[in-house]
Amino acid sequence: MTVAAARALRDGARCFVGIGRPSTAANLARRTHAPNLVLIYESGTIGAKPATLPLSIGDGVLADTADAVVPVPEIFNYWLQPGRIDVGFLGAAQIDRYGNINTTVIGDHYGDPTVRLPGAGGAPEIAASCREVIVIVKHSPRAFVERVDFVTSVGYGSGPGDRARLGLTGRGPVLVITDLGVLEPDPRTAELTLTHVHPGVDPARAVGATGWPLAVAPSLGVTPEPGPAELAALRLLERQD
Amino acid sequence: MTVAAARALRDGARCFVGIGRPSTAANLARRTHAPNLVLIYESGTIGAKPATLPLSIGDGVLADTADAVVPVPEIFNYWLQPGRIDVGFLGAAQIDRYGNINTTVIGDHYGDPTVRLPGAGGAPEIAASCREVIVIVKHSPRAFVERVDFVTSVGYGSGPGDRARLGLTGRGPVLVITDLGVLEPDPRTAELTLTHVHPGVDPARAVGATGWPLAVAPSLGVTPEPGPAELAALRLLERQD
Amino acid sequence: MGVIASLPEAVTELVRDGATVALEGFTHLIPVAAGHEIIRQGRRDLTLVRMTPDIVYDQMIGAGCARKLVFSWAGNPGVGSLHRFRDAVQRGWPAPLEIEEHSHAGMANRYVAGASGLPFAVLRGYVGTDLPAHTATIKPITCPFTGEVLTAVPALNPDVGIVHAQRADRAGNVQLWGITGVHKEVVLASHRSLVTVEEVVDELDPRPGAVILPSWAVTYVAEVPGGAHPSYAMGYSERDNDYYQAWDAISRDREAFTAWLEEHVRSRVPAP
Amino acid sequence: MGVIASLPEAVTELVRDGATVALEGFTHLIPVAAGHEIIRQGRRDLTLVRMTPDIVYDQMIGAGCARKLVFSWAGNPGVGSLHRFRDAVQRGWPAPLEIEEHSHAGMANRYVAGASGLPFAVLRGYVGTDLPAHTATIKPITCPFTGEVLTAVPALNPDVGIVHAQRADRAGNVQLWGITGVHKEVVLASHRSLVTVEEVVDELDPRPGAVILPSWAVTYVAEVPGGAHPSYAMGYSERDNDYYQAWDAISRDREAFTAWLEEHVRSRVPAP
Repeated sequence: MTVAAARALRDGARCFVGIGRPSTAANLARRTHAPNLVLIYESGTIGAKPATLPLSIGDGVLADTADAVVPVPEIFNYWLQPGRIDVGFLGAAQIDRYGNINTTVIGDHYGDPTVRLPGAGGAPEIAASCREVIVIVKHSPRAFVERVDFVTSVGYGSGPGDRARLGLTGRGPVLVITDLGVLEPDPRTAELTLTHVHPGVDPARAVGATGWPLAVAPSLGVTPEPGPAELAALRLLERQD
Repeated sequence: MTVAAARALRDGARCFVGIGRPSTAANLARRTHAPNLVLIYESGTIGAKPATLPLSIGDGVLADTADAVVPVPEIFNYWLQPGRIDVGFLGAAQIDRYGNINTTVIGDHYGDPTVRLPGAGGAPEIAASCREVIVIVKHSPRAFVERVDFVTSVGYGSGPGDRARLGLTGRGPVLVITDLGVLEPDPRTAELTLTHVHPGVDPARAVGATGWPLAVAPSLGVTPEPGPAELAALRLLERQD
Repeated sequence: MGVIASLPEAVTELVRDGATVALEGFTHLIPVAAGHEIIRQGRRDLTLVRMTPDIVYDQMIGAGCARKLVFSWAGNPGVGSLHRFRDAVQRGWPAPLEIEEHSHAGMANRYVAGASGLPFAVLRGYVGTDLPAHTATIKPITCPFTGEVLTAVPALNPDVGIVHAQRADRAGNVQLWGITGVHKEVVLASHRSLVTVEEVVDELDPRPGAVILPSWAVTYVAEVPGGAHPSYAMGYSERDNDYYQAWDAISRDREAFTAWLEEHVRSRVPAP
Repeated sequence: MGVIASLPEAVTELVRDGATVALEGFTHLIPVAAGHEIIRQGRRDLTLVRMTPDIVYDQMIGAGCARKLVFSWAGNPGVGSLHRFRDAVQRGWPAPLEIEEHSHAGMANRYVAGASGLPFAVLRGYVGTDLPAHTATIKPITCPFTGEVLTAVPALNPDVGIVHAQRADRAGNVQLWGITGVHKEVVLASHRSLVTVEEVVDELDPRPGAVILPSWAVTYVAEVPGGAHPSYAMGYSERDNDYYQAWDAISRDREAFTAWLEEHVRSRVPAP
């Protein structure tokens, strides 16, 4: 899952990185096929090159190794908002058929939630303004729901054309990477569709772990096995953590 | 005139300084009675302590000696606009009965001016947002006009109450210092009134150099002679220039 | 202004019951010791404001200081949820917690507007999300030139803004560097402010990336070495990631939390 | 991005007749050499944008490059008026010059909006002055929360933004320090950009007060030592105050100006 996410990042891209798996994946990419990947954290560090994985988005190693450290209002206003960032990396507690993300509350009542989650953070504007969004989330029916309980960050809204109607400048979620495979929006319906499984995964497992009738691409692919260089770099990163 | 302007600055005040005489006066004050005067230039230098007089508001000596150098948008938005500056120091090509200032065009037609002046610069917002404004201008009927050809910076508009009506947060011009004396707004009418002459100046000269029937305060004062310390400091400043 | 005081004195002077207080810090330079002092002084009914409420806000909420939270991301960074915050929102313990919820971009711009003396800020944000339906302080605004509809959020002007910084000089000028977050904005946006610092020095030598807050823009400065722990002060300390991870277990349980609070906060007296 | 090129190449590539071009610099780091190259390349009908048009804009206007000027203060700082600018406005020589006039606060915020991808900015400004009556790009805007009326100005997004800086590395990352003005904003607000630098170095060591423009946010970088003269580059040169004072006499007279332009600009070929 981390390797698949890392591979999705092309060299030289400017990548807005959240903490956790997105950060691991982005750092893995920087150590393997994408040495010129520009890592941008919402704490204001532009071009961070951490030697060890940060636990938080504001660890000292990010500021120490960055090309520039700017104030938080500037990172959102000058760098994210105008669409200068190629890829935004997001996690999710829930994600729905159209790639909308919930990180706010589980339950039917915002004011009386079943589970109160951390909230929006930078995600709504990352989802709106990055040229592309990649989502990393573990595959389970609890996470992959027909309709999110709360739209924290917009994917494709309720279907094709919604992003344009809302004036969102980025393309939206182009890849959803899970521990079972990869989902991509159908170019016609914008519905998330299983396009790849990881080696050895039965597509039925992904379908079963999805809370809506998951479409499976006719040309379903299999993601390549992680190579030895990728695995070695990943182990090194995770050991340092 | 420069000495009188310097004296008007109380120690510890935060002073937004334009170039030319305001800068000389502010630096003179800092070397005499007001060592803790905070000089702020619109180039972004906060707490500049120049050893020599700068020719421009962006000379290196200002950045070298400042407590902080901030970007130009910040100096206007974070420091001037919220009313953090005690005193704004302005010059003028024309000033009228109500302390309105023109530094834009001389003549009746903006689009076809008799004399095109440099324009507004920081002055409109300095005049609006500093707690008080001090104007320094040479006394002549060309400069002291009944009504300015163009309102670049608002004094008291067309009379009492106008500043409040316009939502301007600062008090407006509290002193107009000329080579002949000092004018202050009448507390009741807001009309500029001669309150002091410099030593040896006949008040009639000031009245004659003013383009409207200049009111003279019944208790007209005489500004104290420059002291030897002031003159020495002034000569030192001007020699270095 | 920029008066050098002890932490208890400054907190007593500045923070009153019912006040709106922002203790800011984007992972770095979080004024944790000041938060503990507010708990010790038993303040109540505070409106707490912060982009990233983390452990110290979890502690203040669990200690019953807060009536309302204005925020954009309430979590234990890199670890998970804030259990005291959850308990307050989901079960009203120890007191119900009203929330006013934004995104980071919105909160950052609210501080910018506050620091700028403007009543509101404009951004591209929130559109299409469910936040505007639940947060009254998000409204549309139309560009008078293009007709485009954007989003407005009102300025934040807390009664008290509190941050931690590396150093101050004896005149009360403050210097901080590394990840500077919204430190400048929250100090300038707040009516009164407190900066806790690692040390007070004779002179602030210039540093790459340093932000200066002139003495006259700060109300109080208090020397509190280690005052950001378990957060860190670049050049002085490292982030105590173990503490953040350990907090998860301590905070899950009301009794464990209460015992921790008594031992580690309430019964401690800071150096004067 | 951040491609290192010669000054003539970069100007040829970026600046076309009729373009909107901002050469910025608040007294410090003014890209004068780039302005001279634009004159040499004979560009016409430019809309020139700058907060503080000074000598180099006086030269460009006198040379007939400009159709329109968007500005807030057009003068020779510390000396007086700009005679070529005056001659163009008052007598249409060598061509009529349309003007769009703002205040510094307005212009600075217009660049901020441009850099932020917003169509407009909000400020407290212009109220009670005669500027809104003559400048269409100043409009009232109402706060959706308080009802207060403030002022809106539209974003500036020049076709080309040009500034001078101290240094760049070989990858095209730019570093500048001292009075940084609106350098970052104009580069980010412009569709394409050129930064002339004193030198290209192997590594940019951190500096107090330094602003970094990442290579990927800049279109071209050109090494032009002394490219800010008679303005200055802190750490490299001093402001040539004598030149500013001498300009007053040269520029008063059309013939003297024309002779100066021929000798000092048109007939010079910059090092490739």
